[in-house]
Amino acid sequence: MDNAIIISTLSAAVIAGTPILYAALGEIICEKSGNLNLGVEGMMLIGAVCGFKAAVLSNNPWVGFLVAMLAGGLFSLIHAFLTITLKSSQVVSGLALTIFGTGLSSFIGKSMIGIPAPVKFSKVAIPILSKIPFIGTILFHQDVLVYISYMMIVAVWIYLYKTNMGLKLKAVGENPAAADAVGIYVSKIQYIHVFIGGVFAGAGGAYLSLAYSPAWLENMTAGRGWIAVSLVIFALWNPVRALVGSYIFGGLDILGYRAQTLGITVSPIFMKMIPYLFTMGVLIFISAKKGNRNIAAPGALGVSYSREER
Amino acid sequence: MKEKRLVSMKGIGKKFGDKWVNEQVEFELRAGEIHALLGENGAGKSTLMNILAGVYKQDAGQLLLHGKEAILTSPKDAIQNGVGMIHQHFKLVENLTASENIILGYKKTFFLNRKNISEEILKFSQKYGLSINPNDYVYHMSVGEKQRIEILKALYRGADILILDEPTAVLTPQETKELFDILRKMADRGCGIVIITHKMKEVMEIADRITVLRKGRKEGTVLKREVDEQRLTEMMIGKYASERKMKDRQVTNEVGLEIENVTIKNDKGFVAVENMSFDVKKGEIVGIAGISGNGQKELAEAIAGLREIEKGNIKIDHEGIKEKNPRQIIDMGLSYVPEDRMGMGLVGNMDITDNLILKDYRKKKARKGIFIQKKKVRENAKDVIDQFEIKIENIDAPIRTLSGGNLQKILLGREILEDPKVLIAAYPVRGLDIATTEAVYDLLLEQRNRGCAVLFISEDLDYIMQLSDRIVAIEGGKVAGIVKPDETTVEEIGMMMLDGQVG
Amino acid sequence: MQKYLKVEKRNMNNQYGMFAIRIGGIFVALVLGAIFLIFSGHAPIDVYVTMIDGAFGSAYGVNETIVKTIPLLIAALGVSIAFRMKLWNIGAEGQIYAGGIMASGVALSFGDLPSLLLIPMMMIAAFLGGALWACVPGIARSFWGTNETITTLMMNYVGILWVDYLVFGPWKDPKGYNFPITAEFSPSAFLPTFGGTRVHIGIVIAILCSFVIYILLNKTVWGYEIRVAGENSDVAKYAGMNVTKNIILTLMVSGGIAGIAGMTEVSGVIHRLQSNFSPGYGYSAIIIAWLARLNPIAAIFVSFLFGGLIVGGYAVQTSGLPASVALMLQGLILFCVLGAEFFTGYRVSIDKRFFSKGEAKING
Amino acid sequence: SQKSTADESKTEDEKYKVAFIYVGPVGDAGWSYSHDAGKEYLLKEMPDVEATYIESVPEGSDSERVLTELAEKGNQIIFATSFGYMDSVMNVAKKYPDVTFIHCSGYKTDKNVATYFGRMYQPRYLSGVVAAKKTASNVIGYVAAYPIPEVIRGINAFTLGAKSVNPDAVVKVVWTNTWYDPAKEKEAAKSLLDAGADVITQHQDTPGPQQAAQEQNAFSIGYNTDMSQFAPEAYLTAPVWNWGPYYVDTVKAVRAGTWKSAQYWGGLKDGVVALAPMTDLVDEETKALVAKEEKKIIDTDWDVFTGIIKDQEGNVKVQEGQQLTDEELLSMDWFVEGVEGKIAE
Ligand SMILES: Nc1ncnc2c1ncn2[C@@H]1O[C@H](COP(=O)(O)OP(=O)(O)OP(=O)(O)O)[C@@H](O)[C@H]1O
Ligand SMILES: Nc1ncnc2c1ncn2[C@@H]1O[C@H](COP(=O)(O)OP(=O)(O)OP(=O)(O)O)[C@@H](O)[C@H]1O
Ligand SMILES: [Mg+2]
Ligand SMILES: [Mg+2]
Repeated sequence: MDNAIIISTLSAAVIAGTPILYAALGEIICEKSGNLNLGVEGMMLIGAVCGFKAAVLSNNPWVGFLVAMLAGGLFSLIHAFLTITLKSSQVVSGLALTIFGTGLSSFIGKSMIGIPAPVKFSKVAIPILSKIPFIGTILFHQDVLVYISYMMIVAVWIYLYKTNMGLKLKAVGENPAAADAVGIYVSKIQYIHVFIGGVFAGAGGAYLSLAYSPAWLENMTAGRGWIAVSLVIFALWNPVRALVGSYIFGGLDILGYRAQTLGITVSPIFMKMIPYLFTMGVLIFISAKKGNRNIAAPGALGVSYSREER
Repeated sequence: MKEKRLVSMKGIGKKFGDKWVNEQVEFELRAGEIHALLGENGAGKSTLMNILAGVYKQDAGQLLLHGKEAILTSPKDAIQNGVGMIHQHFKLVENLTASENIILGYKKTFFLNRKNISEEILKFSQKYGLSINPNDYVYHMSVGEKQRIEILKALYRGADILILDEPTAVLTPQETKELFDILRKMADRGCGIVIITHKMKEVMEIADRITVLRKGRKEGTVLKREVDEQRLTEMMIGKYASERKMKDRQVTNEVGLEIENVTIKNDKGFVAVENMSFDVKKGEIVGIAGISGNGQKELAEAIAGLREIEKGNIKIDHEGIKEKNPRQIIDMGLSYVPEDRMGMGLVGNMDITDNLILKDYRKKKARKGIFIQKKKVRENAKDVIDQFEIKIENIDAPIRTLSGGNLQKILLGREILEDPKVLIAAYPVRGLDIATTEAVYDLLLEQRNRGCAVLFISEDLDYIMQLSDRIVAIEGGKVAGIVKPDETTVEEIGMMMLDGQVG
Repeated sequence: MQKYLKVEKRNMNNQYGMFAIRIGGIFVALVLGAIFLIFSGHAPIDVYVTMIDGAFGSAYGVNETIVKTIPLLIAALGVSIAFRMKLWNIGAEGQIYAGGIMASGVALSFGDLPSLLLIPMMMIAAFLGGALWACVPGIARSFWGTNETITTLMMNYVGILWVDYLVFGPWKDPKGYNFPITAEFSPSAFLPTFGGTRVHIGIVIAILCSFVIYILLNKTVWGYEIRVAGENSDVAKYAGMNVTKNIILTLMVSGGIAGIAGMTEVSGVIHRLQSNFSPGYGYSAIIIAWLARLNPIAAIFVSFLFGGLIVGGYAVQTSGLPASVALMLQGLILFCVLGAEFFTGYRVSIDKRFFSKGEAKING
Repeated sequence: SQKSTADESKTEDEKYKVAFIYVGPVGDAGWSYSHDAGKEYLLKEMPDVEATYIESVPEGSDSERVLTELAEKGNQIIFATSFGYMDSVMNVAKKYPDVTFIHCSGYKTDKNVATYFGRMYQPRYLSGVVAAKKTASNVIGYVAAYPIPEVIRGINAFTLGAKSVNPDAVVKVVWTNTWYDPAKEKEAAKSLLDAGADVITQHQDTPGPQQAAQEQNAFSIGYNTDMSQFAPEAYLTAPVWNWGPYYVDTVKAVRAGTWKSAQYWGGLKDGVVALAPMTDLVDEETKALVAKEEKKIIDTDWDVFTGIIKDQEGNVKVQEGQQLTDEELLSMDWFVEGVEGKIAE
């Protein structure tokens, strides 16, 4: 492979990784509060369709993007209400959210089939950075939403590790009873972060319908929500690792096509298996050598908290 | 100052399900006093204090804080009214540092400046004479340290009403003494302090006033100087007389349990028990005296086969257990009452029958082919309930609804019914009231008298002195000395526990 | 708002009360659904009548609902076993595919054998296939503590892709014009059906499995062990149970049973192996297992109702409703049934303290 | 449009009832969408026909029930629009001898079961001509879905078309193993563009490859439906389905009692398939050339797979002047010379 092909492959990996990166960041935030939301796929679809519709109506991609985030967030509140207030099983509620989201998104999107996006996010090179050899084209010759995702990584990292809210969030996810005892409103924190999780998932969906392949098609996420869920564990709840992971996943996704053009014949079926096998392999590898408490899952992940219970 | 009323609770009632666990309770706390709250297990002490701390909402009655009526809807409300509660099961986030736990939810700035915070917390802790390392993670800490963090947490939030639920249950005598000094200092500064405990001696040592609860109702409030232990006990449970069956002892020379040059590592991979040797004869109680965290847990778990023996060997009835798995060791005649009742010994979500067959479910008496004989074991369970006077309303209900004392009886009952050759009892009376404590000790003595080798792990030196035939003091995972109770003093053992020096 | 409410745990022993609450949940779902339907220009009563009629209104509808119930129930049983041990096997879908592959392999290779021999062989093979699929996450979990939720999920995709590989490649029907399906099995590999319906003997197997598993979980030594280990693995180790072995074994049994669902589907309904032959039974099974509270007997009824929900979902399309609306109705009903569970476990009342007369109140 | 159930039974025979079942959602903008467009055409042409459709019916156990339900509801003709419904159609048709079943893309027939399909390879061939005239790099990218005969046939026809006007052109194939993942299909197209292709065509339902071509200033040929709006600066044309006329004819024939079971495979001549209007990006010379080729296919015996045709290894697969039979076409599993890529297993 010559340099140009490597660069274009890696550049494509960044794009392919961006929707799952958004969704995974959201899921990290959500899971940090102790809430496991398996409805990412549904939230992404809602984001994709609402974002697209808003962009069509307003003729402005930014409006689309913002509406997508809001829609994803509002949609996630169903899960929040069921699991936080009504203490339902998070796994089941998340699955139901995906079912409902798939239906709702195609219902909303009925009128927009076959319509191209009137506006979309296109590539803009960042003046100086894009001139850096190799890295420049890969990272800084992308669309605005990719740049926003970089900023989000930094923002989420700071939020989680350097702010008071991040500390509260960690406490709620690790030990809600302890957080409650110092006067933190556990359910409020959980609601907020499930909402933020939805906002990010919505953004991931909008990336698909407004930037990646600007159009609305039913079920257009095609399983990326699930990839995002596994990416969270792969990243061990760390936003920076999520960045690396999502580009690896994105890269694996497209590597098969690149290999085919070079005449390397690997069955595309097996190429499709690779990301899944790879995730499993990495998970097993990590768990085999874990031990550091700071990389373990949030202590109360998946368990509903209720004050008067032990 | 002394007369200022910080808390008055009037006609407080609270029910769980259909059961009233607090009824018509009046309680008052003044500034500057240390107020002990007494009562049997399940008398409603924790519940009452949880209402004061905003954890539970009362179903009847009124609460006045600093003279004004307060409706607490969450712990946050309570904190804002100056109430701080230190729960028996600490409410700390294990993978946050000390200072993070202390400022958690209280600091209002957006960013978290860890350096400033830990400096601030260090100063703050020094002001109250509570020594901590602000940057230590909680999971690294000893119980005593964790408790200090809890107290600092309350103080940091400006609490002048401090509630401690059984704070001494897990402390060593030295730690207890330190705690009491701190509490007294704080009372002198004008705080009101409520302390729940089952230890009469401590009540007499620290309390100014004492309120006794009985079956959810208030039995009375008295001044300490007007009562004695006997009177308090009577208030709690009615007439009570203790007579220990020290007789019938049949110490043989036959060895039941041998620990031979044993080295064991803890969860983090460090050596927790080093080259330890001693034995327990049949018909003998050997007490292990040591500050918690000095290898007791690891030793007990190694005997039960739950932890690898790095070096040396352990023998039950002369047979080594090194290559054996827990099941084989159980079959060799070992019974083990672990420290963590619900975490290791019992399953909270299962009923009493299922809990009682935990050790022998695969033996003949509990099964038929591949099936468990539920009917038969259920009948057995009823016998056990009668025999050990377990108070249980519904035999098919999950046992997590039971009180600590009853849980301990189930656990001990199960282990004893096996007629073990060796019995390990780790902190068997932690958190139990006097009557239940006595009952548990009687059961241990009974086992000894039957010819069982009993290894008794405790921090309560008084009880160790009373019960044991020999005492092994340990420190830093090593034997600091082996003594007979009538040839030593509590102080001497305390010294050995502290610096590992013999005699 | 929540401030003025009091939420307390209750131990509801009243069976009728529990039932009423759940029915109430479904009722709320229908009302919400009706509002939505009216807004989208459909007549709610018609839609509901069509839905219920399609699923339960005729002998044919009931038969078809039963056909649907079979894979759902078997997979839900499999999942329940793992869930009892708190092993989050969400890989039933992949295990169904693995079971389908193995069963098809046997059917295609030994098509000459008589039914009485062939069908049990297919069933064993399917069990082994599902067990194999679950044993990979099982080994990882028990030896390295790898979280099985994600590994089982990943195995789903791998299983689905393996079927693709086989039907596009080595198992392609030589007479099928190169289309991605295997040859039709020989009739001796078909599960017998009842009368002229599509209901096959799988329903008997499924119900039998329910009872066997109920007994296995609740009455046997092994069931006891996995319940204890599920509650607390430290207790299990303390009691001398081999938790490592049990994790692998339980996941394998769980996967094996889900694998049988794959077998009944290929052998009872489709009669050959083809791409995507399970439309997500494995995921529905998780929901069913949960709603049945991991009780194998309750799972029979929940699967039947869930099957009806799916069958009814297609039926409403004939009255002009798009598939998306049917999907949304399913989602709504699930949400409400889930939400209703809360009221079986908790009592909500108004916090009277705020409404009784008193002096100046301070709070917060 | 809903009548109450009681009403329905009375007015049943007033309208002629026809039903469709789709494998995907109508909103896939592709295969199912094209059939739905045919349904709409039918409704417009024959106002006294009432058409029901059921979408997203998986090819497993559900299809048989849905078909039965539709037969039970009094539909006279049922169009089953996916290959995987074949067994179900055969089973249900046996139970409802009075209902006519028309199955798309299958190969089994019965007294009341016919199959239908379109010779999509014909417009594919024409689009190959367009592509080969447009390419400067002589590399044309083909984003292929699954290695099934329909797709392989399309690739071969496209290549033959391209070679007929530009012997130097090669057609690079990348398999996606998706029908429906716009992002992935776009990626596959991008990899072809990066490998030197300057014209892209596709066999999936999404506009992803079109968008990729537009972004990299290349040209594109769509599929299924007119995709011009997704890539106005790249889009040249698309081989498209046009089921409407066939549906009208079939319904009329069945209704008139003149219908007979058959394996219908219509081509350009019948209008079932077509090349969508070429955009201004296609020059006049090419347009004329395409018109000529189209005429040749329609008016003469010549068809796309008329020899001499060699496979990738250079072996002669079709002798000079001979043609592949329909059976051979339906089970095609080899690539013609000029295709770069392998049929993956
Ligand atoms: N959250 C709860 N739900 C239901 N019942 C409870 C709950 N908490 C306590 N109880 C019951 O209320 C009664 C009083 O419990 P409480 O904790 O107040 O007792 P206590 O005096 O603190 O006992 P101990 O000395 O064992 O700590 C007990 O019977 C207990 O089973
Ligand atoms: N959710 C619950 N339902 C029923 N009973 C409960 C519940 N939570 C706690 N209890 C019971 O209430 C009693 C007191 O509980 P609490 O949380 O105050 O712990 P505690 O005082 O440390 O208990 P103990 O020392 O008795 O073990 C215990 O006996 C416990 O069994
Ligand atoms: Mg208590
Ligand atoms: Mg207690």
